[in-house]
Amino acid sequence: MSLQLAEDRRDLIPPGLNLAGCYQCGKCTAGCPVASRMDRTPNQVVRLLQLGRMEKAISSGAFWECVSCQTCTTRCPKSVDCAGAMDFLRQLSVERAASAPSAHRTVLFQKTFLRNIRRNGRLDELELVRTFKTATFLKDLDIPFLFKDASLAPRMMRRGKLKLRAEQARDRGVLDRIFERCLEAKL
Amino acid sequence: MEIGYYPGCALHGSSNDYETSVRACLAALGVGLREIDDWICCGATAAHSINHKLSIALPARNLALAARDGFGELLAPCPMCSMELLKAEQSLRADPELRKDIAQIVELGLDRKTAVLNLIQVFQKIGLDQIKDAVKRPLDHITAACYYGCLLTRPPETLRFDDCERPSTMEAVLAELGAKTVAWNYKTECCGAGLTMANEATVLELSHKILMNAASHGANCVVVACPMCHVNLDMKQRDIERRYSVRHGITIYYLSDLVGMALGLSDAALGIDRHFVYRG
Amino acid sequence: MSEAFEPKIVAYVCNWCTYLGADLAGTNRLEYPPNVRVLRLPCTGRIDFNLIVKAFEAGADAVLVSGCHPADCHYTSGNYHARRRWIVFRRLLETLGFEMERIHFTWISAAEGKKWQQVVTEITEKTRRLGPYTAYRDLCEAHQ
Amino acid sequence: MARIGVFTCWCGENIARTVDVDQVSAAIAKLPGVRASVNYKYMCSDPGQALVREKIAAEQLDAVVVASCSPHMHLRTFRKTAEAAGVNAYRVEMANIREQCSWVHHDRAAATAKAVDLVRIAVAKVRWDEALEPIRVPVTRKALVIGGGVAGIQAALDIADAGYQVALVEREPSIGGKMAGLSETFPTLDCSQCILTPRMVDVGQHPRIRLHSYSEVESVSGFVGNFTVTIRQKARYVDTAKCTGCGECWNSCPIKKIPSEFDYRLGFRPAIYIPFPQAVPARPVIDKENCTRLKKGKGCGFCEKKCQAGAIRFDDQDKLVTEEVGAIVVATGFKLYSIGKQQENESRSGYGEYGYGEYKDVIDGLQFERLVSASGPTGGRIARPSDGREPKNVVFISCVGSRDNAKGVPYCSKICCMYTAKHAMLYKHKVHDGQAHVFYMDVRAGGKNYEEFVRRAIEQDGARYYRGRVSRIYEENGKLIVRGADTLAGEPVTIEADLVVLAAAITPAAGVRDLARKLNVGYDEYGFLLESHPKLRPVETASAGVFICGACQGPKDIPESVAQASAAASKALIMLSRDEMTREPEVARIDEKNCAACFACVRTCPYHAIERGEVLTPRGVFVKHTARVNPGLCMGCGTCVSICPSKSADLAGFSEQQIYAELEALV
Repeated sequence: MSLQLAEDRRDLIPPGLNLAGCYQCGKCTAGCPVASRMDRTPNQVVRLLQLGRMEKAISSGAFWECVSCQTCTTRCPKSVDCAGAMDFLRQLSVERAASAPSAHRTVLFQKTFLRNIRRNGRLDELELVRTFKTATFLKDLDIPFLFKDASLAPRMMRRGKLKLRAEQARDRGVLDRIFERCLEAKL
Repeated sequence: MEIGYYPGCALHGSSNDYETSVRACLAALGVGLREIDDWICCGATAAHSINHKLSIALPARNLALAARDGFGELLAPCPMCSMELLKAEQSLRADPELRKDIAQIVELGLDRKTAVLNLIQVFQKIGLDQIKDAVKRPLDHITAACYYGCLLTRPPETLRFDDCERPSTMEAVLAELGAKTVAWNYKTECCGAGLTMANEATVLELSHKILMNAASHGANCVVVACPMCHVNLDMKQRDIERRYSVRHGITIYYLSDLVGMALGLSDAALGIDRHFVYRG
Repeated sequence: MSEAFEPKIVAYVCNWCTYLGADLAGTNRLEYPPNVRVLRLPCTGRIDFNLIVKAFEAGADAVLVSGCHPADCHYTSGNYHARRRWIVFRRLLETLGFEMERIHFTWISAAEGKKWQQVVTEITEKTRRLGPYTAYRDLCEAHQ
Repeated sequence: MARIGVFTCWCGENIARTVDVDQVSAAIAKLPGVRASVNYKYMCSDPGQALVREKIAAEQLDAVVVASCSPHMHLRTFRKTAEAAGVNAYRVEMANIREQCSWVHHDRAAATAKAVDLVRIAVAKVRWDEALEPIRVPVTRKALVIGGGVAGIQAALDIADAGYQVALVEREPSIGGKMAGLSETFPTLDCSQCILTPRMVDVGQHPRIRLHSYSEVESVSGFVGNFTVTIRQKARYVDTAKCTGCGECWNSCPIKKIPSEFDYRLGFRPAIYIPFPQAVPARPVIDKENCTRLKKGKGCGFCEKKCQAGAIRFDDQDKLVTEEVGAIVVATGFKLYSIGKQQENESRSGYGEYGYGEYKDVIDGLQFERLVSASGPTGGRIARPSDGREPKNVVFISCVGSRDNAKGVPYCSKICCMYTAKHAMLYKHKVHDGQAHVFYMDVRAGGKNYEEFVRRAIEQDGARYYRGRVSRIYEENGKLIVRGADTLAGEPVTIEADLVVLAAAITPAAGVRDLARKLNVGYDEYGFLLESHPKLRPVETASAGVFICGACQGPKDIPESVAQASAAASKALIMLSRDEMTREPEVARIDEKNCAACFACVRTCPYHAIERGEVLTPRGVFVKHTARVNPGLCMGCGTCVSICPSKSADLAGFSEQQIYAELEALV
């Protein structure tokens, strides 16, 4: 790491996250249920953002591990929106198509989910499983993962929890327009 | 009494047992639910993971639909939905510019306010005394661990409900039903939420800890008010058991299940028989 | 408006903040137009409606009132009283037909020599553009 | 007609470079009443001042204008010069032609014209300057000290040792404050009680200190040098004059299980009690909330029966006594931020996630002091409150409530880093096989031998320091699960602890805002009392004659509190050492004949210096009500002048007339 400040993109950070307030006490990390699964702890992620080091920050898989439980934001003594910072990084990394390899499944899932509701207005779970599994398989050829949870389907079906034809919103045109207006890049 | 109702995708999908339960239980208490016409998904974790504007626009569209349908109050039994709705409402109120922008995006006016309620708040609205009076079968066999998870109370500035560190509103409902509750330590810890499919390992680990703690504090069941918590603790319980080589076998009830049971409704009427962990 | 017009500006300043701020501007040799005449008062709490009117009567083209920042008053709350009174004055002066852009309120602390320079420069330039306050004399006659 | 002399200074080149001083002198010489108008190279130098004196004598001047630098620089100098030559000091004005003219303008003609204007304004003003005499106020040569902690004790002893009377008011039954409950003190580890109790005894026995224990300040009136303080002596139900402090009463009291305030509820006391054995005065009080006899009006009375001296007084009542004092020292100290859910202040929410108040073994720093103290409820054995077992893993958490904008206070409480290191050390000294864990954010150990002390706790006593905050504490199988972070290692840390000690933030003592209002002293948003200048007047307040010291002004450790107490005492002594005080006479006055008695000024005066008075005929017949300025209190801000609807108030030295004259001089 060189010390030049070439990469300083603090301008990208929404001020509402209040990241300047962070004094690195680590309470976010202390309360995070998945901190031990992260390659960087939440406070380290916030630190990189404070310095505007976006490249380095989005190269981490940490924010894709985040379960959005809001514990960090809730307990932060400086009212830094740490969970919001994780969202921000997820959005930025999708926008730049630069997510960490370890996170590809989660990224794929969220994208698939959104495409699903763009098409249907409401989540079609069977379609979600199908498209997500297929897309994952095409990416990593992981056969066990492809068939994992397959046994759940008949059990769900038996309990009436899985509909072959999910319901859809009627006005799907407006959905498409909402997505069109919000998203700058294609999913 | 009739109130507006936003089921959200889960309650019309794999968590339809929750909808059965909520509807049956509230009907028994004389509360009718009127569904927002043509509602859409709130965007859930996916929207706020991918696009900030979308994460406001999707719930905002639903708020606008609710206002259009004339709902002053809206029950969203899924805490993820209700948090997204509240968060959007909060952002829209705080920023008139944003409100104008989003109103254009969702093609509906956003000037009317709608109060978003979770299931517990609806019970509070009915009145705990009222519920107590309606109890036909006191639940003296139940010793429950009330599990709040994340989004019922967090972030507190948005939710403004209960004490986010030491919540007690579910216990208060159960007390009226004659059920016992345990003091335990994982009430507000996360179960892994919507990462069930994308990041199963995390979900199994977190959910396992929750089940362990509930059992070790003497609970014979866990009570939730969230479809995702139910999926992770109930549907995935067998996977948890396999992964950690343990036997939990602990029933996961929705809060409305227990209220309905105490009111004398059958397991089938409440959809309890459709849980994965179910001993009839 | 003639090129030669040099506005007269009366500045009522408090002894403990703005006066020292103006002194600091001097110590730091911060140049500004010579049109301002400072009248030193203990506190902006002393400044009332009359003093502002009298300044115009005496031929001022603009009046500046400057004291300590909120919560910094040497006398604990004088500037706060001044501010509250100013809200009432303002209405009154407006009703009477005063040109409000000739009356300036500001806070300048003992450390803000630079701000003094800026404020005085801006007011002088602005008043120069506005021209002499001849309308005031008409106003006096109208009210007599 | 005034005889005015105008003295224009060149200030070497400083003024003369841009201002044509000869032209100024010449222009001013023409003004009516100006008898002399001269200039000189350095007016503030000895020859310059001699010139002023000469001209005063030669021209029989009765007013002086010096056109030179800022009045903040030399007004005092020239007032003295003029006074020495027989001109009243308050008939001296300055025209600031340096800072506000020659230094900020370059155009010589414009600068000269402005200088002439400025001098003309000063001449107009001086013409209306009245001859004033400094206000003399007699001084009551006695001090009141409020608060009997270490700061109050120090201030009281200093003032009394200097030969003046002191009244010391303490709210609790005994003096000693927080320090009396501490175990050992950093960085020397000397025993707190061993160093404090002799000082307490000195107070109790000092011939010039009158101790009002179990008393509170009810009201304060008067002004600097002349305060009248009413003190409420709370009913003690014990005649302190008769009582010998033998202890028969408290030993015989059947109600024994009342949580002790002194032990922060870790120990017990009876209903009649002294807070701790070395209490000063060694006289008990009866806690009327818990005494059977006082609650029911009959029965029990064991203490009364046992008391040989006949000192028990069940019919005792609160008494009001007054003290006349010249100066007041406030030393009301601190209390800890309340960690639990219940908060007095709505902007704080407490630490629900730490379980303080819910788990017995989560305690605060002052409670831990009692646990390690040899005189504490466990006799100095470290035992956890829940089961009395010796804890083998103790977690200390600093910054609980401090530096926490969300739940507590944003400031640093300053002493916690040091006492936490001390706690870790004392724990290790008593539990050799135990492990102390400390969660910290920064170690702030700026003080003599402080950093070395902290390093000793880490390096010699093996305290394990983790840089990070704790997110949650919960009890599981008799252990406290502490979930913290080690931000240096970059990982979460979980410790199974037997005892958790929270270093809670320092906040001002309860009720300090009320007291501050009585004393007319300012306080910040947290209730810490405001000094009149943070650097140069650190123990003075906006209220003349009232001084502050110790933690009531901000978080402080013992050495600082003691140093500041001595500073406050010396400021009080400066006042007390004089028979009378002089004050600047540029104060407000009311034209009583004209006053409409609306009392708008009374309500507005920030110093409560205006009171309601009556105008009487020489024979004492009531004529009318009027507002009246107390020149002892007035600070001369002039707010009353601008608020007065009947134009009856005016300010000497800045009169309405003078300002109008200055304005007229502009044209």
